[in-house]
Amino acid sequence: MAQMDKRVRIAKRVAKELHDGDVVNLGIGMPTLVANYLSHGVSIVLHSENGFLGIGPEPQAELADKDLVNAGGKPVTIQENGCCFDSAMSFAIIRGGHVDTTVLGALEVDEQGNLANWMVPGKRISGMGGAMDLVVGAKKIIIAMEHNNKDGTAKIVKQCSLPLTAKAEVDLIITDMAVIAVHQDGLYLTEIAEGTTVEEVVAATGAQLFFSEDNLGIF
Amino acid sequence: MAQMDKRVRIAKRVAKELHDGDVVNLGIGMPTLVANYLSHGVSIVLHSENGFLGIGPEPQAELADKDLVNAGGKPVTIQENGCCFDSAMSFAIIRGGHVDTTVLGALEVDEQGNLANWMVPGKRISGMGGAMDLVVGAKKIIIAMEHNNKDGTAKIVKQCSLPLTAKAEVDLIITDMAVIAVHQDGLYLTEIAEGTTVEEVVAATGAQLFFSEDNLGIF
Amino acid sequence: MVKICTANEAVKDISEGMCIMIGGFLGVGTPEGLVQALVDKGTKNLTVITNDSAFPGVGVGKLQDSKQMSTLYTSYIGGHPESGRCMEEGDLKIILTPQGTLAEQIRAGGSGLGGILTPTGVGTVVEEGKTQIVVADKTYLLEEPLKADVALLKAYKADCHGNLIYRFSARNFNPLMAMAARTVIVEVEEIVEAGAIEPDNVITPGIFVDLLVKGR
Amino acid sequence: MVKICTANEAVKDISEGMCIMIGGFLGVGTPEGLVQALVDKGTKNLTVITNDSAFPGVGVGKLQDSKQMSTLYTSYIGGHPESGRCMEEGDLKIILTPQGTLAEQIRAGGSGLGGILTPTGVGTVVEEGKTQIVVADKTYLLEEPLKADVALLKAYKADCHGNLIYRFSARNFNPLMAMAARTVIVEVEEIVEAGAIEPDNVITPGIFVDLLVKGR
Repeated sequence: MAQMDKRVRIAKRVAKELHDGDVVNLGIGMPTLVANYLSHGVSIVLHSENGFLGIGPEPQAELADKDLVNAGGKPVTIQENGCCFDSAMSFAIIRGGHVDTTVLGALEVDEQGNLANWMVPGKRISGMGGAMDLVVGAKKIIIAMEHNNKDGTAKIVKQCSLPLTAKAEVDLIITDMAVIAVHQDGLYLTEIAEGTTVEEVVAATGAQLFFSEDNLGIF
Repeated sequence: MAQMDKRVRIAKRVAKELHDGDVVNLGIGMPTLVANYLSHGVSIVLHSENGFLGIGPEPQAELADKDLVNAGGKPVTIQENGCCFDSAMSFAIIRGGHVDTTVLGALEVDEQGNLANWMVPGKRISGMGGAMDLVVGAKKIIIAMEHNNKDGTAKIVKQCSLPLTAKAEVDLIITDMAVIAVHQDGLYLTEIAEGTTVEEVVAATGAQLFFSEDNLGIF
Repeated sequence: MVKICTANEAVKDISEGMCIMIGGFLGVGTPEGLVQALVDKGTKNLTVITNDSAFPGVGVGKLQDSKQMSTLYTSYIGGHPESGRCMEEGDLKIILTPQGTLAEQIRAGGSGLGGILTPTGVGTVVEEGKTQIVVADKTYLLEEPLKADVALLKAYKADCHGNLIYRFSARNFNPLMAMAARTVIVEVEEIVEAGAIEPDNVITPGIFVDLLVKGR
Repeated sequence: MVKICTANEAVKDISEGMCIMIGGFLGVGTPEGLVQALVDKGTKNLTVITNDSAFPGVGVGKLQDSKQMSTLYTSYIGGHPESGRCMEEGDLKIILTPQGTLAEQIRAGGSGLGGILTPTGVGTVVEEGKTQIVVADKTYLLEEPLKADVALLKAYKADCHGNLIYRFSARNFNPLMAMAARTVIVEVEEIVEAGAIEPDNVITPGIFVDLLVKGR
């Protein structure tokens, strides 16, 4: 499957997890695509950690406002239900559990729901920005990523080897191959992508997956 | 001296401690009189702990605004330099050292600069309101009070016997009889009221006073 | 869109033993209609978190009059003689807290903080039973967060998404409590259309608000 | 009345070794004129507290370009490759802090708090060297307050008393830093007369502001 198709498939499946009225923070990159695939009748409030609620679509270039960007620094608009605040309030919203769902990418996720997505030792460091607060604070943490690394190695592992972003906070993993729920006792495979087999998912995963073949959904 | 004269004398002397541009919090009761006696050319910004800066004069009764009261619940106005905020910001201003001077009454002050002004065991309790934060947070703490209790006993004592409001925070005591600076090593009498003798002040004070008769001012 | 209802409907799920935050300072910025509805409902044994017990017949003072509280977190009860009497006689458990500490505890509750360190109260009865922590040679008290089941708040205007603005000193604890309660009910003087409040002027984001009640 | 001056005049007392807070998020809400004046002045060995090192040639990134910083407290350096290189090679001490923690540390500094307890960073490298405190069975990190000698801020408008308002996402860290520095210098797009900003709409009280600079 082409790169773009994979991304769209993931974004579409993540979108199904969002409910009308949810307050949602979408990480930079692929997670931002999710906003394009909301179910009919579902309207969400997008939180931007640089200080506002109600992110609207990207404006035409000539209408871009220098003071209105998303957390990736890209020009956006603000919706009519929107409001602005300082960084302390922005993270009070995050840390205080007022964000229903956050969708983030990952380098590694493990069986305990540990997440590593901010640092690779030996590689140039970027900093955690708001990621650690988001993962600790939001009510539901969805990891949206390609199932494997480009070299084919597993990103879903028994135990993260990279420096953690947060411990035991991930709730759901959605990849181009599978939907995996993180429970206290391990990872539960609940759905597989159309055109994928359970065997392929298991082979591509570096951690134990619990599942019942009879109850597997297809997305 | 009549009660009112005493209060005016104290308020006038306290007013001399305030400088142009100072941010000041005046306690409920007599301290609020201080605003009436500012020196010519001195303009201060009054902080109201219920959430604004720039307290203006009491309005005419028919112009009172239900949403604009001081910390004593009395109708006031807001000056053109004023601004409003919530209680966390109000006390961030206080605790963060952004109030230059606060003027409060006292039940007892002692040689260590300890202050008791919120509770008398056995008497009905009111609560500390914002007093504890003010005394800990403001840069300069001025106690404005009558020198003695109505029964003639001393309010300035070796060691407070009443429950404290704060430890070692008082900077200056201004009474109807004297001005006393609180230093690390004790109380320094710097001025006495017109018509008062040093002997009277010493006799009326329950703590040791350091002073040099040659350098005593008169107010 | 936030739900709009009457004061009586708004308080219908408040039940015995709940913890309620109520905005206001000596009655200014207190939702009188919501408090009255709670008095009419008669729910007892409430834990209330509020700046002060106001005055007899005013604001939170009405819940004192009607003896609906079993525990009260507050900074000042001097306006309502019954509060002091009930505290002395043990009819009402009152936790007196410095006003700035109370504000930070509520803010911490709404912000997911485990507490804050304040110098206020060190060396006084307020420090009793609390952990003391020294940072950069200064002693602080560890004050824990406060949260509630319900917040009863007063704002000036809301838009139909629940974004709130306040007037003058009626703001006080309301924006802090809006973040710290599971259910947030706000009495407003006016409900305006979406977009009528500039995003930069909103004080309380509408995402915190569950129910709006039109008051005066 | 607050003092109004040029950017060069405003930064003239900033000297080697000082700690400077600078507002902005990837350059949005950063006072470009003040940062440029500091670059022109060439003061070295600065400790800077700011959300991110922006981009080469933009905002705080200019101080990275000109190597004027010796220590940087920040949450993100991914926009400026030189920051990462300097960190690796030890030319610049960078204390990476979660963005929400950085915001609370600055707020604590300005609010007279001795610190705050946050769950963010528990179980990660962020916890190294920090005190862990358990409150209600949950583990938190004690994060200490941050203060500065000078804050360089950007606001949209000021009135002549220094009361400030901001625009959209250009607010970010500016209001927090306004409280946490000894000297506060603010670049604004417009200076309006007293009373032109409603008291209820003011975000940063003028009492925090020392100098105003008219920028773009």
